[in-house]
Amino acid sequence: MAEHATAHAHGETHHTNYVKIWAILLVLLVVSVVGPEFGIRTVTLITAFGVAIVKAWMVAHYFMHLNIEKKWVVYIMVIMLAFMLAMVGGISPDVLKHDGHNWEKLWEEPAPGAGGGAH
Amino acid sequence: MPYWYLQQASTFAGDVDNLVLLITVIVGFWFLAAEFIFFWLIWRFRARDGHKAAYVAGETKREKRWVSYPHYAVLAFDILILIFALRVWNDIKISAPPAEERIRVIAQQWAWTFVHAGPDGVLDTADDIRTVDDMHVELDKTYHFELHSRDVVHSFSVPVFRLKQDAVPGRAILGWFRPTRTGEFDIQCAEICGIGHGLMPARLIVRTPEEHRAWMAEASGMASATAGTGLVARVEGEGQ
Amino acid sequence: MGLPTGRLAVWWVVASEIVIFGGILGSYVMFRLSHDSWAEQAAVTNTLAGAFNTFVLLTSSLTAVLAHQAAERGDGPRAARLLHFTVLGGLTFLIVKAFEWTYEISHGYTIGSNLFWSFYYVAAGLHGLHVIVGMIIMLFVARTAKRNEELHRVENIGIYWHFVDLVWIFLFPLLYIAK
Amino acid sequence: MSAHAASHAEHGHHEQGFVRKYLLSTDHKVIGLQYLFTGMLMALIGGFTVYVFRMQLAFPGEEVPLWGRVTAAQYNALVTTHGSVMIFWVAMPVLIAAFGNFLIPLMLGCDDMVFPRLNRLSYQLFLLSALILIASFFVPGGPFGGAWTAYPPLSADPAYNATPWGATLWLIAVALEFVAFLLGGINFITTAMNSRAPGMKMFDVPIVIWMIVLASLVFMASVGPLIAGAIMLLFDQRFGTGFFNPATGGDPVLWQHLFWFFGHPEVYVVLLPALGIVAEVMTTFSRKKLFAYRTVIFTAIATSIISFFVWAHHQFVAGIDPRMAGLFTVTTLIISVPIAEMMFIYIATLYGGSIRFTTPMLWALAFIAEFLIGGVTGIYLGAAGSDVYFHDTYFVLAHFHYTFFPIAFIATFAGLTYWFPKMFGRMMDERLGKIHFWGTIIAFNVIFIPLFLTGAGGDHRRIFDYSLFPELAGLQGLRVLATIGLLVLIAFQPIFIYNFINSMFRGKVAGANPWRANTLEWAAPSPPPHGNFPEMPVVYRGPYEYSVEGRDEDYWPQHVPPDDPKRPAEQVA
Repeated sequence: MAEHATAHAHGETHHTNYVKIWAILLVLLVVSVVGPEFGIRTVTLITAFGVAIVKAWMVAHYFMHLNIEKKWVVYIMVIMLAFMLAMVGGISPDVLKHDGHNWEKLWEEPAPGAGGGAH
Repeated sequence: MPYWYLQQASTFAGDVDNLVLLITVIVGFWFLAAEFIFFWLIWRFRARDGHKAAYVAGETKREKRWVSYPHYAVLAFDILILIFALRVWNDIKISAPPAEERIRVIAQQWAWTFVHAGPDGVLDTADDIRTVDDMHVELDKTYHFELHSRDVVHSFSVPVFRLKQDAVPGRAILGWFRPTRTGEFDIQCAEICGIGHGLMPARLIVRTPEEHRAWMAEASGMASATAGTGLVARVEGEGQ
Repeated sequence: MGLPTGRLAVWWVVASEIVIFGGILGSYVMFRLSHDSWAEQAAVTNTLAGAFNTFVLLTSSLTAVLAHQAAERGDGPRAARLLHFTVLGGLTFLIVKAFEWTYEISHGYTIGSNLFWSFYYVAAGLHGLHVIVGMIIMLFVARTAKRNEELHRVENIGIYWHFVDLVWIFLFPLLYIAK
Repeated sequence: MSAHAASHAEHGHHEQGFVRKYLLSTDHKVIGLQYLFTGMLMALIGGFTVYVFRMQLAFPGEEVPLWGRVTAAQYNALVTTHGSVMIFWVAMPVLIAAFGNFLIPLMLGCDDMVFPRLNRLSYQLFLLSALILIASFFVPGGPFGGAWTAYPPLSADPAYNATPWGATLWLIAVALEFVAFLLGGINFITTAMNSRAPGMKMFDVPIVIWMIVLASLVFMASVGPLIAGAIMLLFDQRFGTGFFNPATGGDPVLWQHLFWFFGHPEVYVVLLPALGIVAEVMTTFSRKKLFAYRTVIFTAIATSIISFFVWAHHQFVAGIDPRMAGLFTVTTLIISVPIAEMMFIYIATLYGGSIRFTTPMLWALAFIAEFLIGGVTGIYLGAAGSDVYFHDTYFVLAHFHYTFFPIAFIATFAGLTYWFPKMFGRMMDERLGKIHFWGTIIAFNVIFIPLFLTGAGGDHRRIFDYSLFPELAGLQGLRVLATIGLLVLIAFQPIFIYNFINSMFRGKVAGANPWRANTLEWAAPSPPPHGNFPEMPVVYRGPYEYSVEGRDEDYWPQHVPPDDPKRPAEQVA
């Protein structure tokens, strides 16, 4: 019983089958690699990024034990992410867009340096 | 107030100054009220023999009134300031009246190049007049300016116009102004741009239409003579 | 607040790492969406190597969580063994990365070739740095765990390792898949 | 709490040498003092730079005593160094790290930080960053001169800034400093969450601790993107990337956003601890309970959150989309609401008090009076319409000095004079303290009120010689006045230094609780020994129970059991 002292404060033992989670993650990995092969933009986005979010959620939920962690820890992480989203939201009208109200970017897309221009 | 020191030489200079005045009146009142109460409390409740301080937690609604009502007032006055500030901002930066002439401003370390439309009033034609460090505009004419930077971030600031806009490399930024006063005024760079940041003054010369035409005639003659000199030629190559 | 001090601190480390990676990945995404031509550059990256590395990291996360499970049961030596597996996973990840980078650099795709490659090397490099740091700490944790001491550290380093894994889960589609 | 017992056993039984005791110590008090003295030394550098460039502005082209003629490149470097040093190496270490390290364990009633060695590492990284910054003065090309905001491409390319090494060292120093404070912040937050004395609930924690912890949280959540940005800028400088270079498809405006996403919350990172210090001092010397304790905390939290959504007001005219500027005007004016409420609360705290004008109290009151000026002038700059004119003029400069000077100096002096007896076991001299106070405060206003006027008159910032601008010649008198104010301000500082050092060794011996204050640090002996408390305190009430009705004493320390209301604090310690 000594190990319970170092276990979670709520003392709850969890019976998550980690190998099963891992197997699901591998299946998702295959999906995210195969999906873009069809060359359809929507499918690529969903399989690449949708699946990445699911994978990330599973790792956070089961491996990092956010499922049994104190709720406020989850909130802190979500708040940090929300700040980042707000930041990107505030920046993107300037950085993401090529032109806006009363301004435009002048650069041309640099010629793709296939083979690299560094030599 | 800015107009104590500086003339108003553009259509929106007065709006900016009025906004400054409005803010001064509103926050000035609240500032003086707060400082007055603050110093009065300090004087009134200084330590005296035989007086013990009161125990006020400030947790009841009745007590909190003393801070919550003023802060509602702050909110209300914020909204008032906001309305005027956004209107002025909109006039200067968002909605511009149609252009009568365009002018190109190119900043570089550490000089300004101004490309004037010349006698035909159209930019990017053969009779464009390029000048370094002085900008010539006509009274009561709406200009749209196109701001470029060739190296680092500069800022095109004309205090008498109450106008300021950073010049960012890789971007063309548009703005407008309409001079309302003739004379010679100063233009500064308002964003640190390297060693010569303080050595980057330019002159703004606002003339009546007749005088402006006379200047153009003179400058067009000179333009061919100066076209080959270093700086102008360099800007020429990159201006577009 | 009911959390053991060590774990609490690791969560704060994770929180501050979220914003660091958020800054660089957010910048990347904004640039990526405004530079269509990067798709051609991204096509050069080796998706299979990236996928293999994802597999390696996911597996190392599994061993890390199993190590935590073992530590909770009080089985220090088993936890240490599993942590060593995790370190091995990190090592494999770095070796694969080294081969990828060698290939790409030798074909002229260097950090200065193009902004895509700048992001590719800086973001993956920053992540790799976290992998290395995680591995070093994990070796220390494994050493004490082996003696059945400080077993709570196994969970703490695990949380950090999963976070590193999480970052890679996003880096993989961002740098390899989206073409 | 087993870690506490262990550290007691580890440190209790042997005498340590000077190096072990003062340079490599893991004791939070020693680390706090290390931060304090490092910050004070850096303040001398920051003060010297401002002396040189203000002299140049008042008497352009003349020899400045102790420096010589100021060149344009030197001027830029001096301005940059002044800004970066005062914010990153003075305000941050003194307000957060020095007071945080010294006060958090003492005020929470525990024996040390939860991670003492992490704490020491944090200081060592900070010291390293300061040394790197100082080293940048001696490299070829000289120190970085692109302003503390370091906008690229100026900061990214030696061809533009002419300081190939200075720019890189500056960047590395700043990034290292951020990492040091991230580590320190994690330590602060964890300690405050897990190591409070028995009985101390969330709302029994003194305001200053709340504020330092909140500041650490704000710092942690805002600095990440800038660390990422600093890495990107470093690669731009040295490894040929072009993240911020438009020629390769990068964007200089991105840096401005990343910088100010941190840069604005940073203002609150230093403001909140200053407000906390002022709250402690004001309640003690007006013998009053803090007005609406919980509301203070809620307004501080609200301010912290809103501070993440206002950053682009530094960039209204920087080439961002003008419609976004409108949005940021709204958020900026909204942030004035919680801050104004907090100011009202502080003022209301005085009501019904019994105010003692000790030196720390004078500083605390001056903080409110001066900070109000800084607060209201911010409205001119937050309102986009008037910021078009005021942006990057001396008006901005005067505004933020009216916030930062009260934060970094007035509040710090309040805190230093207040906790000096706890730090060194002796009292500071009151008479010298008051002379120093009046000299500093009056001189401070003489410096910056003229600068509001020159700003409104069209003086732009960071221009090393105004003689090229004939329109601005009429403002020279005000510039000279400001410089005279600065010289007076500097002339008064040796009084403080003398008072500080002299009192350290020869001051009147202070008891455990010379100010008759309530919070737990006064329960420990002055100065507290390693481990802080002879017997760990237990908390029975909130921190501001002054002048409770029906008690003889006008204070009621947090650790005094309720059944023995007449027992003064000294006997406990």
